[in-house]
Amino acid sequence: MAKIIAGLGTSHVPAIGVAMDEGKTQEPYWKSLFEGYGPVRKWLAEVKPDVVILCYNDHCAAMPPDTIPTFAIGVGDEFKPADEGWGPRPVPVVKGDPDLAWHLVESLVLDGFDLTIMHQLQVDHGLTVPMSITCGQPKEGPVKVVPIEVNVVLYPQPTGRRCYALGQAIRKAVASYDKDTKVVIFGTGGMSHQIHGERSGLINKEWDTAFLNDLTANPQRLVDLTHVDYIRDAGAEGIELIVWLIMRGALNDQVKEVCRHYHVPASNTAAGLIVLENR
Amino acid sequence: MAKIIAGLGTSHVPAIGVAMDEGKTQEPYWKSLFEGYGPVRKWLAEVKPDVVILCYNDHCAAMPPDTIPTFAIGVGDEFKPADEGWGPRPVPVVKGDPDLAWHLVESLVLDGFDLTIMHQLQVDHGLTVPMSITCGQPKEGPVKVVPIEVNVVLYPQPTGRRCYALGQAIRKAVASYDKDTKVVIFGTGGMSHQIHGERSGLINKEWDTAFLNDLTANPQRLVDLTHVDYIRDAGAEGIELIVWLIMRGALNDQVKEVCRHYHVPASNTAAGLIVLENR
Amino acid sequence: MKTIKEQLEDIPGTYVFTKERSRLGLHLNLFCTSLLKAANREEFLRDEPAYLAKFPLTEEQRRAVLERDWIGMVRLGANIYHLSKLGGTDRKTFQYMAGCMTGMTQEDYRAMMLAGGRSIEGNRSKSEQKTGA
Amino acid sequence: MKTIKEQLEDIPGTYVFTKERSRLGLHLNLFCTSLLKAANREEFLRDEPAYLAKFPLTEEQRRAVLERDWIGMVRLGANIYHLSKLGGTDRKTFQYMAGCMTGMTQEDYRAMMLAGGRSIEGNRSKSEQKTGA
Ligand SMILES: [Fe+3]
Ligand SMILES: [Fe+3]
Repeated sequence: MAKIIAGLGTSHVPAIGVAMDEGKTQEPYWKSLFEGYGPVRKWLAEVKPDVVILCYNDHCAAMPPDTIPTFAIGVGDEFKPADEGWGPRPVPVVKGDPDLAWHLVESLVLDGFDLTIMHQLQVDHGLTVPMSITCGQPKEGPVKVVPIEVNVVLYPQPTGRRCYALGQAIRKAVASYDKDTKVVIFGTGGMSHQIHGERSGLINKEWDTAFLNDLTANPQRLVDLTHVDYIRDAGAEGIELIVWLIMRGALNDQVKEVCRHYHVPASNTAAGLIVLENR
Repeated sequence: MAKIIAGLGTSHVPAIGVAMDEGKTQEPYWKSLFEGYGPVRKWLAEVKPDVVILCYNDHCAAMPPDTIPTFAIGVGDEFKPADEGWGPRPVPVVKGDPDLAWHLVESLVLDGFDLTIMHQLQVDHGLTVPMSITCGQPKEGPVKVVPIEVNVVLYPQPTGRRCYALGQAIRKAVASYDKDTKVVIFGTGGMSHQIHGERSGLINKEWDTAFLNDLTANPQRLVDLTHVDYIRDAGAEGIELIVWLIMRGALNDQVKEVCRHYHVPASNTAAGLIVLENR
Repeated sequence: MKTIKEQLEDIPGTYVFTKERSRLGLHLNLFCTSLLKAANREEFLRDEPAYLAKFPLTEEQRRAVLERDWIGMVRLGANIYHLSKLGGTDRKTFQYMAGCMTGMTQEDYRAMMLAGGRSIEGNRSKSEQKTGA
Repeated sequence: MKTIKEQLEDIPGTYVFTKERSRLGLHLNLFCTSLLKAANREEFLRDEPAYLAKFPLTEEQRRAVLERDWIGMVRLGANIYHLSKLGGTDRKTFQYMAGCMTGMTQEDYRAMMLAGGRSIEGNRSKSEQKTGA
């Protein structure tokens, strides 16, 4: 029997990937950010999941041009890092888990989620940076990944409520998968940031802190947030945080916070990380 | 205020398009099929809708390869006929209605339908043949069209129940569109047919007749049909009929059958057509 | 109770395009998709083996394409709508391809369709066929 | 009650990527998408006007690209994630592009971020800014 044992929320700032790829993690600008990632790497190495269901958003890099799925799922054997305009990241090819991915497709579509199925998919920093944050710089993909891609770029994004419901359906789907499989689910993006317009550089630490707190204790408040709430208070690009609600929906109602990290700035962004274990 | 006034269900057999394009509609093989299309052309010319919301399925022709949306919507200004392997059909470019299409996107996504938005989309026989059947051979696209594309090719297709629910959400969305717009909705595909495997050529007239009857009077029976029901009884490719349920869901509970036509064979297929007006 | 998959596989003469077939036939279907472009159709027809060499097909799949073994391609994961691009390249119709798959002659298949098509009776279930019901 | 659109447009210094901007910027964004390929990046950098001529941009959009008028491109329908492909082609970071859009110097923008970023206070609503609240 398969089981989701924990969820992880993290920012996926491209500059964090660049800092790792260029060996700058010990420079003063980056040092304290990366120090905060120590505990989660240790935790993940101990938990040793068989698969990560990695919910993220593509940044107009790897999806077919002109085509914007609300929710897409990668069912391939592997996912190559995308060239986002400055060459692909020097990270290993991401290993897929087609068996679990197709099981999710069947369960979720029959449950009324209108997924877009991607036989082949390249993955941008939205997926590769969380892998680097949590696994460091291994030579080979350290764990199988099922990518679930979410439109957060073009309004209307899915609502937070819909993302949470998708998470709940993923919980049910994994519970009906008959292979003995330990799953951790990631929700990535955010936290508060805005990287376009005269308001660029917006950071809202108070709002982020409340989001992290309520993710454990009061997710219903977050489920009720509107698109306007995110964009106004967490920055236009902070709306990526809806993706974390898929992760939260896939966990039990009762969860325990295992670790947390929050740092400003990573480039233009407040970088946050949280690990929640089912109880 | 916009309003859906009627729905139309029709087969979209490619050979019907070829017969029109090659001027064969008066040949013995085709004559009685095309005679049956007279009343619907007259009806549509009288009704004169401003827009057709045309629900159909692409046949692995125009969607990006490897990418299979459950539901996609075309928001472009126009849609060119696709080359399906034997050159594009000699039919006019299909005019879009981006204003209504984007209104549908916003309303449907906020309502929990996980659409894939297509800025540019070519359209295959699934869309162009119903236009030819209902409008003949005009020089220019005779009416604006919003295409809604449905995966019926790869299992798992959306359930009939989900298609019906999408139709209901389209009804609500159109009702909240503030431009004075007369809408007819098409559901296309089917009727019973199978075009692969040793069972090719399957036709189930009794089943088709019951489907047409219940579409007016007892759609709930149809909503409850499973994938296996369609594939077993209406043929593997007869599962296209789920698309008609989007059309039916977009109409009032009470509808009046305006006309009907049923003919075997059109190539491998039972060709059906029905027009339902809201009452 | 039978699973959905078991129910689908119980339908005779039918190869539902499931995840298993979709995975098996991915590159075969992508080859077909490439024929959506006229230039590729011409290139393929000029030298079929050379064109096919660009796609990571199995030896069996390659043979089935070259021989236009339509039912063979379906069994190897091709979907009929993808195959229609190969059919189109050959200027063959859906009715031609379907007829080939049944093992009937084109004339007999066409005549069957004109007479109302293949009956559903006896064609719902493999078990139904075995017992001759 | 304000519509969602009115609420989004009330946020100062923010150009939410709505259907209006998405339609306005479609070809500008498709130009950016073309830069995902290294060969296209090289071709663009060799002769920018010639490369841009392939895309049906407005004169204003063309000017904004050539001048790297980042905020201008956003006002003309570009999305920041599409723009990042043009930024990448120039070997510029997100922080560089964002800094340019604020009208601050790169040093001042970086210093603001190191000091905790731009405050939300006074930045929620255009009306809030007008009254100096
Ligand atoms: Fe992001
Ligand atoms: Fe069809």
